[in-house]
Amino acid sequence: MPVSNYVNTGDMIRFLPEIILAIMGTVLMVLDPVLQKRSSNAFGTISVFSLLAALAASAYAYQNAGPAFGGMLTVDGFATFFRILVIVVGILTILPSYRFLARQDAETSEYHALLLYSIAGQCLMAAANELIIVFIGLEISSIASYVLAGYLRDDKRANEAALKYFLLGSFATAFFLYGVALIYGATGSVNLTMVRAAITGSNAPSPVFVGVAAALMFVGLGFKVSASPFQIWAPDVYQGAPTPVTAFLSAGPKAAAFAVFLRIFMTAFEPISNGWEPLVWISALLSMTIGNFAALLQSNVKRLLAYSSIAHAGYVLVALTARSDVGTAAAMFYLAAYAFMNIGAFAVVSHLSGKGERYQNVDDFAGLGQKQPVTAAMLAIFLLSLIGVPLTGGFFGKFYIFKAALESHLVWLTVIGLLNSAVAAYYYLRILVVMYMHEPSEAANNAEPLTPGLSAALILPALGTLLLGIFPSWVLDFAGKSSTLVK
Amino acid sequence: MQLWLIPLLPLAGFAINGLFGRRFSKGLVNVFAIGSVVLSFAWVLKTIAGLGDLNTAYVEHYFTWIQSGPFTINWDFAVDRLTAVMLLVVTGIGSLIHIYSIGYMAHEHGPHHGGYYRFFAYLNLFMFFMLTLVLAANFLVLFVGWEGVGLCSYLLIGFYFDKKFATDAGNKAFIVNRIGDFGFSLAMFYIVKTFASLDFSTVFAKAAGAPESTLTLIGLLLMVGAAGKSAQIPLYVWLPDAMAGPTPVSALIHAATMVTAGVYMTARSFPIYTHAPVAMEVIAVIGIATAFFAATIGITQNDIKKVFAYSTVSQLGYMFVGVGVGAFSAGIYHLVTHAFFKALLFLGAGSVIHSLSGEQDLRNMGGLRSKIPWTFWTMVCAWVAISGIPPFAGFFSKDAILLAAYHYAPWIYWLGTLTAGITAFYVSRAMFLAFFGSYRGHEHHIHESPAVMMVPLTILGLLSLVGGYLFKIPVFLGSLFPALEESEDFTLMAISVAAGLLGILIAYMMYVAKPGMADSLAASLKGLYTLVYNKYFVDEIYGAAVVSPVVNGSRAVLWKGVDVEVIDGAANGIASRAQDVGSVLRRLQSGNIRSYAAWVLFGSVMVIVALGMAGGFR
Amino acid sequence: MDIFLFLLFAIIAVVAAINVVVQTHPISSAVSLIGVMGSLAVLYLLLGAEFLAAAQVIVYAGAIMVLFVFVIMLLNAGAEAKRGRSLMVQLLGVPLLVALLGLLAYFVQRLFPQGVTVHFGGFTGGTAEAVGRALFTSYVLPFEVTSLLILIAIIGAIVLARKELD
Amino acid sequence: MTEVPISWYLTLSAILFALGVAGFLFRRSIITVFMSIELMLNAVNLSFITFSYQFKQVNGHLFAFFVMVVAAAEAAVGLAIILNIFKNRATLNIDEIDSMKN
Amino acid sequence: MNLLTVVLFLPLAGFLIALMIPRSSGGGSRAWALVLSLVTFIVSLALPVMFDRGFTGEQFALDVPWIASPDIHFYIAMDGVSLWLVLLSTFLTPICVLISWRYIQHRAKEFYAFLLLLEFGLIGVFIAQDLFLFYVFWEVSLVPMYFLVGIWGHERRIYAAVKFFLFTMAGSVLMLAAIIYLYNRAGTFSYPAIVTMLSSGRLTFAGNEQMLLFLAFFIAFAIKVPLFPLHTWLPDAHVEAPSAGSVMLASVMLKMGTYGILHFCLPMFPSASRTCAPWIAILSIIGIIYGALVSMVQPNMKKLVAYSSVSHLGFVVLGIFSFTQLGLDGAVYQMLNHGISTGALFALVGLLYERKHSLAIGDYGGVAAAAPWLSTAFLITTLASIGLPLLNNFVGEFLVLQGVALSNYTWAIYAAIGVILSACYMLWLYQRVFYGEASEDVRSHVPDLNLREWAAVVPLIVMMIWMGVYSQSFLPPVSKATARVLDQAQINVPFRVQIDRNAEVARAR
Repeated sequence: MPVSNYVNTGDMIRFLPEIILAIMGTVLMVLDPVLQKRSSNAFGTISVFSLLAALAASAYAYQNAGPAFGGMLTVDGFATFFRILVIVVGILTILPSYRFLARQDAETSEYHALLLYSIAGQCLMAAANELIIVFIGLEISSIASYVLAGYLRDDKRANEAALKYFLLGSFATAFFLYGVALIYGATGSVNLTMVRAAITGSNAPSPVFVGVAAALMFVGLGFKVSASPFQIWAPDVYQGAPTPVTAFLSAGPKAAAFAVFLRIFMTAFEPISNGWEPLVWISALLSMTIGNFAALLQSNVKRLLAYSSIAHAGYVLVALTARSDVGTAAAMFYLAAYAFMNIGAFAVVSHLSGKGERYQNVDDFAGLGQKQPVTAAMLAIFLLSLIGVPLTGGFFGKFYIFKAALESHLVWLTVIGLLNSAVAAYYYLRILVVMYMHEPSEAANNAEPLTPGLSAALILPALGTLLLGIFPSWVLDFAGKSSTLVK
Repeated sequence: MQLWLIPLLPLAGFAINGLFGRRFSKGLVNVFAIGSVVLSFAWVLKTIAGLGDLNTAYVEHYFTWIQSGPFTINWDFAVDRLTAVMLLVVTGIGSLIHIYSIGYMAHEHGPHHGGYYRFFAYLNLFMFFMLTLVLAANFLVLFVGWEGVGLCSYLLIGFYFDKKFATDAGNKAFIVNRIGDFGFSLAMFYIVKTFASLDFSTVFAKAAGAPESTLTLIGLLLMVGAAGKSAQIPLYVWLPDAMAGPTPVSALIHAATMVTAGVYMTARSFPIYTHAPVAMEVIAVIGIATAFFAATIGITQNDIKKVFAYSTVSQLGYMFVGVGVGAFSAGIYHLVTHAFFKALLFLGAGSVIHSLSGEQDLRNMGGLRSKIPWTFWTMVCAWVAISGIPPFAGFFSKDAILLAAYHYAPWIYWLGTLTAGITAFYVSRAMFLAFFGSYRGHEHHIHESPAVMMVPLTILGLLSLVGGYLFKIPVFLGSLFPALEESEDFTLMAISVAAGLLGILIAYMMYVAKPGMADSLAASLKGLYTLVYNKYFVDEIYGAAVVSPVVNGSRAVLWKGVDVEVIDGAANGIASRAQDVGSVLRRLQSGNIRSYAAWVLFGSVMVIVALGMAGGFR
Repeated sequence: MDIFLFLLFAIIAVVAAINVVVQTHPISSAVSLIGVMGSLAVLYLLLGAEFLAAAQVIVYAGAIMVLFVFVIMLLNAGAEAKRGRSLMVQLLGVPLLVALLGLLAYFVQRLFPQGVTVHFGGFTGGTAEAVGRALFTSYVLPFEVTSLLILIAIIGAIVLARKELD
Repeated sequence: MTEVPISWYLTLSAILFALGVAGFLFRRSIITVFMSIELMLNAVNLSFITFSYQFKQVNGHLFAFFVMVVAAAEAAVGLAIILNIFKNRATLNIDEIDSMKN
Repeated sequence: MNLLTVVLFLPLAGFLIALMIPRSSGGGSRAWALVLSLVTFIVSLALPVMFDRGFTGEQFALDVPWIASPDIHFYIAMDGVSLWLVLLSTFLTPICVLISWRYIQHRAKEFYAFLLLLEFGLIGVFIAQDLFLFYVFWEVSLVPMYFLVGIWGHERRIYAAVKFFLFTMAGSVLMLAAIIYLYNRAGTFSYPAIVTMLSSGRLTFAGNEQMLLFLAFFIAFAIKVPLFPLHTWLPDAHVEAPSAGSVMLASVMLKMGTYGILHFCLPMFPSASRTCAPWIAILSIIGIIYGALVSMVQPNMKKLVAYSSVSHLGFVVLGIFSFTQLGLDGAVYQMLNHGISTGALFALVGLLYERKHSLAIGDYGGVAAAAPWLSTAFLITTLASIGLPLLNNFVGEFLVLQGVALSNYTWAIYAAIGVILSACYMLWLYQRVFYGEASEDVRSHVPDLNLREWAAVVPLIVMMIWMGVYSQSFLPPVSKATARVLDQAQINVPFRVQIDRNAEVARAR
């Protein structure tokens, strides 16, 4: 039953997750005057249910997979994978936020509304098959993120983070947009499928021109995924933003940006992949190396994890360098694993940091193993996963990535990447060391007991991490099936 | 014939005393310790009696010890005539010395309670290993005994383990022996490489067919092992220090049995040596050099046990000369007679020390002849035996060796004869200083040792007197070893006897007739005397040339240098370089938004250039 | 005529844009930027984008820039201070800019298909009607979604700028 | 009636884009920096519309339209952030917003 | 239910249950660890009983698909080598519990839990037949050891733990790369399948390729062994680890490296192994002599024993690279011997430390007078460690050196120097600690063994004697397995190599 010539029911079903999230975000704002004074936790709970509904909608949309809105959206396995991923990221962000927002005396309604909007934007990115939709999704996600980063408006660090994120983000987006313009000029279309057709077609534009357009898009997307040489904003922003927001930034927008990255470069620009492969190779190498080495000397945990997230972006880029379906699947899997372990780690940081986020130093984790064994054990799982110890998702993620890389004969990149992961072990171990092998610090002594929300926020990602490590097939099979993108 | 019982009895004694001896009375300890050895002796007698003429070896197989692929080491024992001789010596003298020890150790408590049982346990363990060594039917089982006796030697030298010099001596003994064993092991490896077996029967049967160079190499390597165990140059240094152990130990292990294992082993390996003349020559030269060299040191020593220790080294040199010149049976002959008289000398010395409550310095003795006559007279038996006076034990064996040496190379004979004179001289010196003249020690109740010590002394005295005549070892072993074509030569015999007598005479002149003469002679030859008195400074040279460079080098160069500085330094260097890189990378993160934008711009330009070029832009 | 108009407004735009960059007082920059937008609106017209030219003036120059000016006034922002510096920009800023401009200009000049020229009236599909039709038919999705963007902007502004009430 | 080569428009767009970048790099006032971004977006819009002319399509106009909307949203949020910064630090000098570094 | 699976998962189950035991009940987790490790040991005793000694090849195999794509299986099985290594692990774990009984009071729950987890990891390493699974266990065993050293160690424990982790990690990532590469070439992670493919020529490696793969595996193993000059993590880790940690580290963990070389490097990359053999042999020999010399001058007992491990493990590696049956058998036997005797040394040093709270040799002297049985146990262990016949090490050292002599006599000469030096450092240590006059301090602080300690020490000594006297209980299955390795190392030679004639001759005999 067509709504009009241009919109039919199928389109709406495939767009359902975004619709739900947008509507529920608005509902939160409407409920604000009613609930804000009485029960500030209600917003979080509503959000979680909204996200669960969106999750169901994503699955439902997948049942009716196919293009929507005249090919602007493509709901396929790939899109569904990332939709589910960002929605789960959202849930895992909200769980530790209850206590965090309460501790900082912050309003909850706008926070959750913005979060839902941002996730809606990311879902849109995941499904987008046209560059203008990508751009709009990116901006929805980003602008909401800018606000979230500066959400604690009296916090100087948060302000600064928001400003840096906003200015540099817009700056990079302008580059992306310029790239979109050029590709439009080169091919007459911004639809990825058609762009690809135009590039490979008989009347192909100059490959140099396409290359420059791809380069400008690479700038914008590289910035969003904090890949080197565009990683430079990440540490400051991650450090300054409220910790749950940092967790969200490091997982959600990053995953969505990678989804776009993969989709654009593995479909539209796949024909010129020989051209961009060396670039991604170098970018992967630089990201891993810069991230890991710069993290060696960090004492601020959030900053440390920021650098580590740069390094992890590098690992995903290794998978992209492989330029194969296996590589795409590996990248997808890794992003999922990374989301779990990283959000989990940030949840512990958020839990421990206390009012005003005073305790953010590595030394503040001292003795946590004695004071809060469960918290510490969970963090240990996340850290071991970040290191890449087997039976954790992080290990399998790395494993699949390097497997894909070796299949594509990227021997040296693999070796460098693996050596990098050995270097990385050093700074993660530092946290493990102070946590288990030092006497309790002031922060550990003052740590609040775990609330149910927080427990869930720790245990769910830990379970996810272990599950991905022990039974990776569940996710990997889906990723593998979805990695063949429509070309 | 249950050969396994022979070593196993002492092992049982060791196990019982070792595990439970602390709770036992001395009597009970004695029962197990002495009982096991004496039983073993009895079993040896019964075995030998039951084995007939023993012209071919009698072998018993027990179990496969080591097996790897086709290569097998069996735990086999074998008895032939050589073994029989050794068995008798070891168990016989061993029994005597065990009995003697009851008296000698009677007042022993050791550094902690239970020194007594510990002593006997070790002694029994020694018997076990020595018998294993002797009974072994292949090199590896022999090596078991070989190392095992070394261990017991180590334990017994360091018996007074609260005394540092004793434990030092123990370590020295073990380590020097290890150097010898190094040679022995390498010999075994080469034997396996060549013959694919370690069984005596196989190896010796194939030996004749092997190239001479191979056999020479094997022979020389075995010689290194023998030199370690039997205290030959250059590995003799441990034996004099080994006197730190209780005297019965010196008698049993460091005179009569263990130190002769090298001689036994070389004699046992004669099929290899007979085809390796170069190796034999080396043995002979080393033997005679050791004999002479140690004898000269013996002249100047003041510790009664040290004198006999150097004497032992010297006499072992003789045995090696015997083996080296091809007179294997003569070597074994001297081994046997030496066991009699040297054990006696040590036990006698022990009796002297015992009666003087621990005094060992000859300068503090004198005139003991009348105070402990029984000891004196038994020691006289040994004295005449070692001096080569006919018809006592030492005469026959020494003469046999010298005779063979003369046929081999006259210079060895002459040096050997000179050494015989020196030997007679230093033993006489010790005897004169201890028993003649007047007592120079502190006031002391000097008492004769108990009967339990005297009986073994007496038996050994008798054996020293008549043992050489009674046991014609060369005849007994004639069928085993290749024969030497040689004839009795009375001139040579007379010369060597004369040398011995001359030695005694000079000693009498210097220490009894004109007591000041020795000192004045020493004063006039001060340089030489100091050199010899200090044993040619060999220990010091080893210390300066080997031990301290190795120890200090290991500490300063290897550990603090290579390990800490170089390797760890490299690892830490990598780590700190990584941190340096990290700190540089951090500095890029200036916090300034415009700088960041410049970075993004920089990256953009690079990316545009890169992808432009990839697209074909020049 | 076309080339004259193009060159006139192109030069105005560039000069104004340079002025945006060189002026130290934000209000001067803002006024210059309005100048850029105005000249761009003319160029849009030349390119046949009627609706966009109007939107450019109304939305951009009229609404967005007013917002800027309003904030500048609100914060009483004066000429910028000379404190602080960025070594990176001092060292690499100009070379990088030249490189970027050089590259972009080179590529669009040399590599873009030659021969297509612009004359006023060459394309008249940019009317309000055409745009509106497209917006509600094939581009209905992005159009609807942008509403979300506006919503976020409103909420964001509220969150960040509102005074603490309690 | 002389026609204008389309690449001239594109070059103008590139120049304006570069000038926007220059403004971002060389201006210290946060507001001016933000305006530079607007300049960059305008430059891109010019490209879109030029290309739209080339293809005789209306699509490019729509893209430019969406860019405007986005620019508006960004402006609202960005100015709010700037207000907040000014409230907390009493400065609009971009070089002084560098408390987090290394 | 497969017996091997039971043995593998008992410790894991124990670990999980140990996590449930309330923290306040330190004694509870202790007792639980003892009971469980004993049960595991007793169950594992059935392995050699049921092990078919006449059958060459893997036994007790269990092959369950784990992950579909890539094709990863939970595939475990054991051959004659892993049989004893598993038994070594199960044997030593209860002993480790016993020697930690009194010493570990602080955070006992975690300690015993980690100990059981460690046992799980170690057993897994030795029986994994799937390369991926092998890597999983390899890393899993790393984590508990890291915590054992880092939490319950001595003053510089953190440095040591991190160093340990990073050294091992640095090596193992290369191995991971090689494993993945192998999978891409072979299409399977199954070790037996890969070896079969290599034997049948269905899979071949070019020379360079094989060399790089070999090195990637070998470096990982060499760090674990540790081979000179990659050994410096070991002294630090040993000195700082608690006794139980030292015991498990020295006795079992180091064997992961040598087992890996034997099990993976030789059959899969025979040409590269042979090409590298001279260099590796030289490094082993340097390690033997160097380790002994450095050991000699250590003022710290544990450090001394640690460096002696470097020396001993040099023998093992040398034996493996002799490519002779004797050398391989000896190497495997030496792994077990080192496990028993060095484990005992660390246990005994731990007992001394528990008494006097010092590891400095200079603080002791005259212990033999104060604690005669402790001294006796130490003496026997010392003698075993220096290779006295009738004790375990002798058999191993003899076979190794003999095997090496067969393939290259010069190597044997240099390696045999290590035997001399081992006597030097061990006896000197023994003299300085146990001999001499006992000070009042020693007399009052160093009591003799108590019943629990007896229970820990006696089994070790019994094993030393048993293994030294009757090696036939242990060697035949080992020989079977090593013969197969050798065969594979002969067959799997895709490009010609010069095979040492002597080794051939000796094998022919």
